[in-house]
Amino acid sequence: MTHTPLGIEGSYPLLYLIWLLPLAGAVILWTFGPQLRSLGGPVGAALVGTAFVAALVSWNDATQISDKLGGAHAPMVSWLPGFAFGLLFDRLALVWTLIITGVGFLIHVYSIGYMSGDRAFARFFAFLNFFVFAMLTLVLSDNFVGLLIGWGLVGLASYFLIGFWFERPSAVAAARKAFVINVLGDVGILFAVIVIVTKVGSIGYGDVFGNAAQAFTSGELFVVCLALFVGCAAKSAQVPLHTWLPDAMEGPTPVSALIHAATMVTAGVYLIARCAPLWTASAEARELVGVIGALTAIAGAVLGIAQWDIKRILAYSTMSQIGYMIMAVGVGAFSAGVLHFLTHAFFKAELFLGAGIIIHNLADEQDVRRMGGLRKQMPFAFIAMLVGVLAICGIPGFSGYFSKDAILYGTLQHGHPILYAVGVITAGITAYYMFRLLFVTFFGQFRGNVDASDLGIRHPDSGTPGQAARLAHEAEEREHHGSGHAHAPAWIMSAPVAVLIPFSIGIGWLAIGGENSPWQTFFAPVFPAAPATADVAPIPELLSGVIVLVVVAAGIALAYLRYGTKAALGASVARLRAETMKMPPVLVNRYYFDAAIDALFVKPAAAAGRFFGSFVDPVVIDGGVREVAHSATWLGHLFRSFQTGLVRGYALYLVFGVACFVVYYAVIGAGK
Amino acid sequence: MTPSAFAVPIENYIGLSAVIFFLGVTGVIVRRNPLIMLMSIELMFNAANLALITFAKAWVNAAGHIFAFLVITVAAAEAAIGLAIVVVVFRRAAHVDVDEIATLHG
Amino acid sequence: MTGLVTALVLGPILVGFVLYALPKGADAGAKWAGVAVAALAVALTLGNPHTPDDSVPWLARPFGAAFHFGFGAISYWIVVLLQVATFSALVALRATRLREYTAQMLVLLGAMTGVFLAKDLLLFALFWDLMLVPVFLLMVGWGLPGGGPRRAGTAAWRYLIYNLAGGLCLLLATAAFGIVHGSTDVIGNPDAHVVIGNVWGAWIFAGFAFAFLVKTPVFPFHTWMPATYGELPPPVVAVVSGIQSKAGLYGFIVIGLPFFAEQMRAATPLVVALGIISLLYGAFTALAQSDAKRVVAYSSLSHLGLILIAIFSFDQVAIAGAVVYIVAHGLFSAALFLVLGYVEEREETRSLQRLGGLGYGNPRLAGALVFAALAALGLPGLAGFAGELLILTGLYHAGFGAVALIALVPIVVAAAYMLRLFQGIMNGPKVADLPERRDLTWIEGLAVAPLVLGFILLGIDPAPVAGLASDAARALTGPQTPVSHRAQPRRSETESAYVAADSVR
Amino acid sequence: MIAFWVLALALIASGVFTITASKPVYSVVGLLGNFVVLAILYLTLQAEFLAVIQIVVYSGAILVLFLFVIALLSSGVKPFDEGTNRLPRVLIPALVLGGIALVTIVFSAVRSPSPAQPSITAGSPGALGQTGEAGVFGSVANFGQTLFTTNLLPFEVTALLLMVAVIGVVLLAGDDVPSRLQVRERGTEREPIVKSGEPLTR
Repeated sequence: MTHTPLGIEGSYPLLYLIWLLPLAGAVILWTFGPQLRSLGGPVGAALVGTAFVAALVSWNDATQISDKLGGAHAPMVSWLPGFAFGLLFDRLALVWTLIITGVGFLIHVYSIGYMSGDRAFARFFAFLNFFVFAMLTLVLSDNFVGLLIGWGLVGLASYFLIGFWFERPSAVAAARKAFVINVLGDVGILFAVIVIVTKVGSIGYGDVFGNAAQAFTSGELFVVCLALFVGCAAKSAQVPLHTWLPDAMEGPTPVSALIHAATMVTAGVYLIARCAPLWTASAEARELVGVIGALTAIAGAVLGIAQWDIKRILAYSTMSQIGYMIMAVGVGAFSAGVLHFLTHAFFKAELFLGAGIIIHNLADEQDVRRMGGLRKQMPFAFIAMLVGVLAICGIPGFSGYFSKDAILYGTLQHGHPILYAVGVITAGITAYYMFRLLFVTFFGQFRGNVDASDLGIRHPDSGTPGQAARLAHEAEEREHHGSGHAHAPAWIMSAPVAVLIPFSIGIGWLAIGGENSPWQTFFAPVFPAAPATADVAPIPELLSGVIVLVVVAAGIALAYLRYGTKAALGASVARLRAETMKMPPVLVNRYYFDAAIDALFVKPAAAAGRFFGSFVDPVVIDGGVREVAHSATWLGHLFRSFQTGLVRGYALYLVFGVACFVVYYAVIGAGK
Repeated sequence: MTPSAFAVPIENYIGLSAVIFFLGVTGVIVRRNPLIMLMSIELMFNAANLALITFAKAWVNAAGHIFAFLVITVAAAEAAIGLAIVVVVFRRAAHVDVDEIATLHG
Repeated sequence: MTGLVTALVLGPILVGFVLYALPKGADAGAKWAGVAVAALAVALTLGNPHTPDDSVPWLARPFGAAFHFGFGAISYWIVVLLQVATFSALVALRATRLREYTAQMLVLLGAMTGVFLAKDLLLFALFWDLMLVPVFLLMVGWGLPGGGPRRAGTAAWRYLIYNLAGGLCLLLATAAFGIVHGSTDVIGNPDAHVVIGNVWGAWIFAGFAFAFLVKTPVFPFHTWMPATYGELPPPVVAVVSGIQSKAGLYGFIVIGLPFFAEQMRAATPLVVALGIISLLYGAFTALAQSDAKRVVAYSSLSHLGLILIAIFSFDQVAIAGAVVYIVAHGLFSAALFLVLGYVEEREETRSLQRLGGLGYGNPRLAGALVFAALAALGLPGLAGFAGELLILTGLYHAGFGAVALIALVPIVVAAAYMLRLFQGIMNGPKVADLPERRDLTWIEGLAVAPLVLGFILLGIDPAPVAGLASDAARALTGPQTPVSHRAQPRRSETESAYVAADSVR
Repeated sequence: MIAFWVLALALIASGVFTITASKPVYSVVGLLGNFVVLAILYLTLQAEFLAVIQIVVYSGAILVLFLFVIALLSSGVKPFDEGTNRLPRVLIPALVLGGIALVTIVFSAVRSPSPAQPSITAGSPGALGQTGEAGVFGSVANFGQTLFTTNLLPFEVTALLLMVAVIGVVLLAGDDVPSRLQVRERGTEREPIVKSGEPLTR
């Protein structure tokens, strides 16, 4: 193996600062939370903000290029030969770091408003800071084990934040589900690491990518990619490991925005982009990842149609959009995938934060059927959401247009027309359900005072877990939010959203200019040149864009016809009720994934555990041991029964012995 | 003296010895009076003696006689001890029935 | 400093006896004296890592033996762990008859130090049996009121009988070893590393192996464990589960590898099968237990099964990982049991069905528990993960790829049962009929802190433990590196990868 | 030949009488007859010294001892009152086992070839001669010589044995009888150490 260096080694104190500031924040807030009380939020936000500034300041460290090496590399400890750890701050890491700390900072600020008055205000920020630290560990690591550590820690942070309101059983269950599925993903990466270390002898990215060609057979490479992809699928909610993401909406809305939309769930995209050399070398892996991504994109979009909980709609759209990204990096359009990550981080955060404002103002109402007409009540939220919706639908000029277009055209360029078709259809569905959200929420009359059953909401507690929990929790929630506590000023929640709006629109403009766009130039040194060229694409990019637009427009039109016309808005109560009633069970039950997982894994595991614990251990094994003891006792009893104390009985035994001897010798004698 | 002087075949003596021995055995097992049991034991001793003497004659070897002699002395000792035990037991337990004395019962 | 090692072994035992001789009523003083002894032991051990061995000739016939104590590459960190765990346990101690309790704990500390520091097999065997006594007495004398004296008594007897059966085999095997080999003064002595290969070898190894497997324990010898761990008072179970259970694994490493390589290789399929069964069995059983301590007990079964497999893989990295994991498991299982002890002390139950919602009033308690639980479920970044990673890498490298793959399953299950444990106690709505008690006091926190600190540090950088163990493993497995035992087509390639890894550094 | 059969029948008959007699005294009588017949059989086997010893020691000493004891015990309250028979069907296994052994012995005795007579020069000491003939096999002189030369040690040991027996009898039948023997009633269960139903471990 030849050692392949990564980045330019040196001392980068700012890098450590970026990495460790959030950790310091987490420790301080967790330890002194009760003392800090309401100061906790600003402290946490300030630390993350500082990290963001530090990241901006070290822009040049990350983008420096000399002698084919890019970025900053700071070695740290080594466990054993081959297990060397360090930080790597290159362009890919830079993008993620900026998003994590930047969007993270905005969401911290937003949370000061959203979480004000919560009993565990400081703890919330401790967890948020910890999440930022974990996510930075993930993206700044220069090796697979460091990545895995970050991978595990973000899972943990996500667990803490989903289960933040740990007195709700549904939140606790959702947190556990998310964590267990994420551990499943960790295990996948762990296995990949094992194979990599054994074959390559090092965990460093540089060594692995530099020697992948010699060290792996194509089968092994596929196994490594597959194992890594298990991790991606779990973290990025890809089919079939996606079921935790909708449930994760049990967490506070800022958490959903930061972790379950903008950053953590895109870790899978990061991993594949980081391991681009491996994926480039394995066609089967590309195929698999592309297909799974497309499948997730369309499956998530279809489920998005069937949701009534505003956060769940957004959750499924997240799942669907990450499917896009995964599909992109899977087929090899790495920079397109990363671009979509970037644009998505902004517009999805904006959508969630906008939804958070609504939820916050409606006293934790999340069911869109009980909203309506909010355009007038909350114009700011409406504008924010509108921009987000336009961006996610890919309306030209908004950021989503550029990234989605790049992805779709990328699939064509890399020779996957079927994936392209799926992507286009998904874009149409996305437009449909996002506009449905918009119309139902913001247009027409406010339905919050309409009786729930009139809207088809059957039993408050038999709806989605989120609703049930919310209703069960409502009283307590008021205790946190409502009485006594003065709400933080509204601007503290609006300002971050306001900052996000221009980015949601404009960040995509980086991609203007095709091959020579700033975006492509930026990533040119990072990603290997695309193996496929534009000539493979059967249609020119412009035509592709037009097709997508047409489909999207059709989706929007359908949504308008069903929800946006005057007639529809006038009879919205009855219509929503009818729609709720007619919703296909397969969608309501989310394709029965949860039930299947439950029946296939959860229940058998628990049953096996009960069987072992209450049957095998006490009965079979202990029983076996006891049988040994018992047979000794039984033998004792048997022998004891011979001891009649009767002399004549003993004489009889003697006779028996004599008879045996006699017969034995007679037989032996006869034999000789 | 020629072998033909062994007028009665040796098997007869052995068989007789065996019969007497098992008479003694039966006595020990069936009777519950310790005195009769002791006498049955004497019967067995004598059966053994008969066999020994028969074999001594057959092999013209005096060792058999010596053995028989020793058996007789041992039998005397045994009888003495056995009878002493019977007397002691009778004095203490007031029965002379071995079935009533089962202190070895486990 | 000559004599230091012997002092580490005999000192605590002597102090223990002195405490017994003290008049009644010196309870609090006795406890803090015990804490001081443990702290001193930690300080002395950490401060003098290069202490020479102490050796005094003992027996000449029928075989050579010596009072030989010394630090070894494998044992050093385990002893540190033992001393730290004892320190924690003593700090956390709260019971009646503290004086006797502390005395027993110190005797336990000395006896177990003796097991790990003995360089003579006969001494090893003697201390092996000695360490059972204080545990037995502690269980009988201070067994939990929840279980009632009778249950504690039965569990104590069961513990003693199982482990004495193992101890007897160990003693017999030691004697046979001495007669065959001529000397028992062999542990950690590379010159004495010979393979006991004649007909007796298999029987001697079987004796050792039985003792070690029962002690560890491994399926199907494990049934003493849940009962014992359930009934022992928490500070004791922290030490017993944390360190005493490692004595068997330690034995496999320092006795099995150098002397019985041949037999171990022959036994590998069987032991690996037992290990896998323990691994899965423990994990799934832990999933369904409602007694919090039993969850941890079964999780131990699962984790120790993995270590056992690692040792039998004969792979340097796997064995280094095994040692890291031994230390890690000692730290987090001690911490878990201590914290569960606090919970039980407060709420007077340890049934997951009855507990719940404690996170409300007890953030510090919840924090301590969550740290320990996370380390136990192998969260990347904590010590358990480092051990698991090294073990699995080694296993894969040694050609046990399928085993490594299977061993991934319990990691996922561990996440499920550890969260079930944590959430069952701390999360959910408040339970009305549980008494409200104050949060973790600073003394209780002091007890858990070194353990938590330990597994965080070890998780960040296991190099001190792993490096030492890796070198030792090379020495232990090196001379008998297999040629024909495992067919490995890519062997040379992977070997070179390993070597290349060195050159990278 | 005829003498043998007569003697054999007498021997068996007296033996049967001995073990079936209702009273010990009758048994003694049967045993006496048995011994006498046996002595005669010894004579036919050229064991004249033993024949004499048989009469003197067995009939004269041992049987008299039996008679003494019977007389002694007859003076008690219920001397030969036999209690409940605790092994009522013991006869069957005894007969079966005994029968098997007996038949086996007899058959193997019949089947095995008679030993060839060792060729011993007539007239030499210990040579096979006639009963009553001096100096030949089975004569008193021959017996004595063998006993006191070759087998002197066993003889001396026998003396020791007899002495021990005497001391034992004196001790056993000594005067200082403590309280009546605590005879445990049959059927009372001792407290078992481990009850069968109880699990060894919990």
